[in-house]
Amino acid sequence: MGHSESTLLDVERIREDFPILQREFDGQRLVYLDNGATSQTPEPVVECIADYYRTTNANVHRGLHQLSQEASIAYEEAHDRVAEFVGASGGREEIVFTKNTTESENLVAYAWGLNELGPEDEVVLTEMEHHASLVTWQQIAKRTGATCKYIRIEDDGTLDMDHARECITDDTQMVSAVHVSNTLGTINPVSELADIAHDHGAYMFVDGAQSVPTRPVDVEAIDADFLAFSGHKMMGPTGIGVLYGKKHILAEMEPYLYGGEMIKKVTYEDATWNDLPWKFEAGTPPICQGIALAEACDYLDDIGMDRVRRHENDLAQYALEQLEATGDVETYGPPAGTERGGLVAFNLESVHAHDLSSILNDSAVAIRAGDHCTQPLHDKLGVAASARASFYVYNTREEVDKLVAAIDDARQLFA
Amino acid sequence: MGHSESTLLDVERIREDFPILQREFDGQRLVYLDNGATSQTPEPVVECIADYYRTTNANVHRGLHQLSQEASIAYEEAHDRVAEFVGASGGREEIVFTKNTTESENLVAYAWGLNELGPEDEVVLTEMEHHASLVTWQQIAKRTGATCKYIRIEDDGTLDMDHARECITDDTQMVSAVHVSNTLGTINPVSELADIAHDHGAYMFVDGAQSVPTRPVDVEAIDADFLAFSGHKMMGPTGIGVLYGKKHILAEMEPYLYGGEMIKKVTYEDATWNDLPWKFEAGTPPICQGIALAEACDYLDDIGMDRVRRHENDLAQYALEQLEATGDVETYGPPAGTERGGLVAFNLESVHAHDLSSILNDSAVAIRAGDHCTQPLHDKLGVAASARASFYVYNTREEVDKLVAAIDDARQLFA
Amino acid sequence: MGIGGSDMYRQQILDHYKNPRNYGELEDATFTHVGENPMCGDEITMDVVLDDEEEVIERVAFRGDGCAISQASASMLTQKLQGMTVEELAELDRDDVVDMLGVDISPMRIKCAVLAEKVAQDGADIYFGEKDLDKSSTEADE
Amino acid sequence: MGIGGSDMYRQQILDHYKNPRNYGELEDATFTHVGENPMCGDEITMDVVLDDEEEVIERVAFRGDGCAISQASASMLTQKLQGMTVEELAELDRDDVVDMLGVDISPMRIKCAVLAEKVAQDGADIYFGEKDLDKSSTEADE
Ligand SMILES: Cc1ncc(COP(=O)(O)O)c(C=O)c1O
Ligand SMILES: Cc1ncc(COP(=O)(O)O)c(C=O)c1O
Repeated sequence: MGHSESTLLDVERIREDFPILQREFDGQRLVYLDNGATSQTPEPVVECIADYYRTTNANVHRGLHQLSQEASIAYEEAHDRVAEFVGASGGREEIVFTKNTTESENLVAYAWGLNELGPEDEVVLTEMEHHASLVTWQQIAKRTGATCKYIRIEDDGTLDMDHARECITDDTQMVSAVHVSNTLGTINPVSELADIAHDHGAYMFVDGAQSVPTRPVDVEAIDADFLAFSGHKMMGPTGIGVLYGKKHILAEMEPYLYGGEMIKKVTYEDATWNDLPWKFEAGTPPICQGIALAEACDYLDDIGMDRVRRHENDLAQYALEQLEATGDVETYGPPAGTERGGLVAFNLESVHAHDLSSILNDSAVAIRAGDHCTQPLHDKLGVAASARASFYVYNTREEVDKLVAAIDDARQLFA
Repeated sequence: MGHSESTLLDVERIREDFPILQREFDGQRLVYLDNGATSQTPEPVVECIADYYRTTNANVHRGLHQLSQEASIAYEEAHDRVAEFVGASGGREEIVFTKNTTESENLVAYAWGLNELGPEDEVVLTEMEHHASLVTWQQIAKRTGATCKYIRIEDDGTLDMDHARECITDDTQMVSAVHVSNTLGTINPVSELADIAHDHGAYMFVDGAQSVPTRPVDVEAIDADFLAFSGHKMMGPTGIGVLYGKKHILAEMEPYLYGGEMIKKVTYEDATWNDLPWKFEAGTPPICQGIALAEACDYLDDIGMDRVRRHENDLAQYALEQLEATGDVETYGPPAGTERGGLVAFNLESVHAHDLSSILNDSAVAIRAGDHCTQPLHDKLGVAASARASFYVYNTREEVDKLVAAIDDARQLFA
Repeated sequence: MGIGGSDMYRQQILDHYKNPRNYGELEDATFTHVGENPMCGDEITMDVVLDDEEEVIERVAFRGDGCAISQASASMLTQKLQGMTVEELAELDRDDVVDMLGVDISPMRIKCAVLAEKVAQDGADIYFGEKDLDKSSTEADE
Repeated sequence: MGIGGSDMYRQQILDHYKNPRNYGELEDATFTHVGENPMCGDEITMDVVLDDEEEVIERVAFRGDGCAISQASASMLTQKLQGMTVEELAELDRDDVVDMLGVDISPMRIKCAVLAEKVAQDGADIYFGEKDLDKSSTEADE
C-alpha cells in the first residue's frame, strides 16, 4: 500500500482493502466496532491465503519435493518475520506458533507451570486479567497447590503498583499481566512489572492480545519472558496464535503437545525432543495461517505501528468524550485525556448491554455486549455485562458519531 | 460438482478444481503423490475461505451483531456437518474442533489420561502407531506410571489379533490404534479392537487421520469412543483437526485448555465449565477453518466416499504391482491383492530414500521420504527411512507410470 | 431486517419489561425455583402455587434481573401459566415461547427468551421428584 | 531447475558415494567422533590423526551409512582435511562445505551435507576440552 510521510492514517485508502466494510444491512453500511474481539482481514492477507492453497500447499519440515520446500521455507521464515515484528532478536527459535493467545497461555501453564509450581509458590495476576490467563493460572495453581494473587485496580482503572510490589514476593514464580486491558483499555506498565518480577526471580508473562495489534511492542524493551498474542486480532487469519519466549527459557522447558515434528528420536520406550521452536509445534502446524500472519505483519508495518497506536487512542478519546457528554452513559477504565487502547466499555443507564447491542445492530453498528471474558472484573465493577466499542485503523470519527446516534435511538426506545 | 451414477471417478473433472495441479517445474507438470502428508485444496474450499474473510469474518458465540451471528451459526453448524460426515448421531456435542489430529490425541491424553491413569493401568497401542499417538500415550504413561503395550504386526503388515487379545486385559484403560496405517497402508480391524477393548472396560481411540479422508467412516458402526482426524488431509485447510468423542464420555471429562468460551462462571477463586463441545474449545477457535472443513465434507460427499475408497485402493494396487515388477524395489505392508489405503511405502535397493525423493523431484514427482512419523516401525522394518507415494482422488494411473519412470531414472543415475 | 435487532423490541415486549406483571413473591408458593444465564447475567426466580390436586397452576410470580427479552418473557409467562396444567407446562417448548413473545428472536438471544420457561419447568420437575435435587438452579441452554 | 533435485547428483558426488575415499578406521586416531541426523538416519563416524604438536591434521578416515549427500560429503571432507590445521577446521562453515561439494544443496538437504563437517569439528572441540564431554554424539542442526 505505502503510506505518506504524514503522521496520519489514510483511512479511506486502507478501507479499500477491506471489502467486508462495504457490507450493508437494510441499506445501512456496516459500522464494525468489534475489533477487540476480532479484526477484519485486508485483501493482501486474503490473497496470500488463497495463493497458498492455489500454488504452494504442502506439508512442511520434512518433504524434499519442491512444494514442500517452498511451504517449509515460507512457514519457517514466517517465524522470523513475527519475531522481528515484536523485536525478538533470537528469531524463529523464540517464536512458537499456537492456535491463539489462549493456547499460548496454556502452553506455558502446562509445560512450565505443571512441572515447576508447588504448594509454596505464588502466581501473581491482575484483577483485570482476561479469562485466558486468569482461568488458566487459577486452575494450574489448583492442581499444583500454588496460590494465585491479584494485583488491585485503582478507581481510575490503573494498576495499584504499590499493591503489585506487595503481591510479588520471593515466593512468586510467575507474574502474568495483560498489556492492554480488553475491557478497561488501560495500558499497563508491564516493563515495570517485569523488573519487579525479575527482582524476585519470577518470570514475566505478558498477555499481548490487545497490545501487539495496536501499538509498537518490543519484548526486549519490556524484558518480557513470555508474550502471547493472536493472529485474528491483528489482521491475520483465525487459527493462529503466537507464544514468544526467551530462548534459554524455552530451551529448558519440557514439551507440551507430543507427536510428530516435535521429536528427534522415538523408540517404543522413549523419545527425545526437536530443536526450538519445533519442540513446541507438534503435528502439522497451522502452515497457511502462519504464512498469512507474516503477511499481516507486513501490512501493519507498512502502515506503521506508531500511527496505529495514535489512531487507536484518538478514536478512543473521541468516543469517551462523546459518550460521557450524554450524561447517562457510564464508561469504564482511565478517564478521557489518559492514553488508552482503542476501545471503550460502557453501560447506558436504562438499557441492558445485550438489548443495546441488539438495537445498535439495527443501525448496522456492530459492538460487543457481555463480560468480554473478564467476569471477575465485571463483578468488581458491579455490573453483569457491559457494551464495548473497539476500533481499528479503518474506523473513523464519523463511525463513532453513528455509534452515539444509535445509542440515542435505544435511549428513546426504552424511554 | 455432481458426479454421474457411474462408480468411477471423473478425475479430469475433479482436477479442474485444483489449480495447483497445473503447476509446472522446468516444463514438467507436477505429479503430486504426497497426499498422505497433506491433500490439495479444491476451489470451492479456497473460495469458502476467501468469502469468509470478505463477507462474514467475526468472532463467534457471544456477539449479538449480524456478522457475529452469521459467523457463529456457520461455525456451530460446521460441527454438525462434520458429525454427520463420520456418523456421529450426537451432532455438535460430540465434535470438538482442535488444530490437528495430534492435538486431538493430546486433548484426551491430558484431559482424561493425566487424571485417570495410574501405575496399575495399561495403554495398548499398535507397533504401527504414528508418533501422534505413540509419543503422546508413551509420555503420558510415563508421567502417570502407566504401562504402554504394543500389539505386534505380522509379516504381511496386519495386526496380530491373537496378540491383541493377549495385550488387552482388565488393566487396560485405553486402546489407541491407527485405522489406516500411514506407512503400511494396512486397514486395521478397529471395530474388532473396540469390541475387545470394551469387553475389558477400556476405551477405544481410533486415529482416523488416514481413514476419514479416504473411505466411509462411521464412528457408531466401529463403536469408537474417540476418533481423531485432520482437515488438511481431507481437502480442508491447515490449522483444523477434529476430536469425536461419545457424548457421555466427553461430558464427564475434565477440560483441557482453559480460557474464554470454555467457561460458564468465573470468579477470582474458581470457575465452572461450558456445555459440550465448547468446554473443550478455549479461546477464539479456528472459525474460518471449521467452516471450510464443513465445505470440504460437502465436496467429498459429493464425490462419494465409497468412490474415493475404491479409487485409492485401485491406484495403490496398481502402484504396488508396478513397483514389485521392477525386482529391486522393496514395498511394505499388505501384499498386492489385499485392500489397502491409497499409499505405498518402499525402498529402491541401491538408492537412499532421501536421494530418491530429490531425484524424483527433478521429474516434478512429489513423494515423501523419511520415517513418516513412524520411527519405531521403521526400526522394526530394519530401515532408517522409506519413500512413500500416497494418492488422492485427483491422481491417475498415468501419474503412477511417471513415478515408476522417474524411479528408473534414479536407478540409472546410481547404477 | 437483520437476524436480530429492534424488531424484537416491539411495544408489547417493552411494556412487559418496563411494567412487569406478577412481579414479586408468593408466600404460599407450592414451589420456587431460580435460574440464570451465566454468560449474560440474566437471573429469574419463579414462585408457583398449584391447586390442591397439584394439577393446575393457580398463581405465578417472578422476580429477577437482566435484559428486556428475559424479563419480558418472564412477565408474559406468568400470565400464560395461570390456569395451565402441570402437564401442559411440561410440554411447552421454545416455539411456544417465541409465539408468546410475538416477535422473531435472534438465535443469539434465544437463551434469554427461554430462561423463564426453563425455570418453571425445572421447578416443577424438581418438586415432583423427576429431576436431580442437586440441580438447585437452572441454566438456559438453548 | 527446482530448488532440489539431481543437479545435486553430479558425477563427483556419485563417484564419492559409490567409491568413498578414506573409508574405514584409523587405529592410531588422536580422536574419534560419531554423529547423526536423527530425522534422516544418516550416521557418520570420523577418525582423525593429528601431528605431534596437535596442530595439523595428518590423516582422516570415516565410516557410516546414509544418503549420497551425507556420505559423499564425508568422503570429500576426509581429503580436504588432510594437512589442514585444527584452527582451519574450526573455521569451516556451511558455505565451505557447499563449495567443496561443488553443487547447489537444497535447503532441506543441507543437514545431510554438513554432518561430516560437524562431526569433525565437535570431535576436535571435545578432544581439546572445549565442549561438554557429555555431548558424546553430534547432531547436524543447520
Ligand atoms: C496416521 C496418522 N496419524 C496422525 C497424523 C498426524 O496428523 P497431524 O499432523 O495433522 O496432526 C498423521 C499425519 O501425519 C497420520 O498419518
Ligand atoms: C486481553 C486478551 N487476552 C486474551 C485473549 C484471548 O485471545 P484468543 O481468544 O485469540 O485466544 C483476548 C481476546 O479475546 C484478549 O482480549
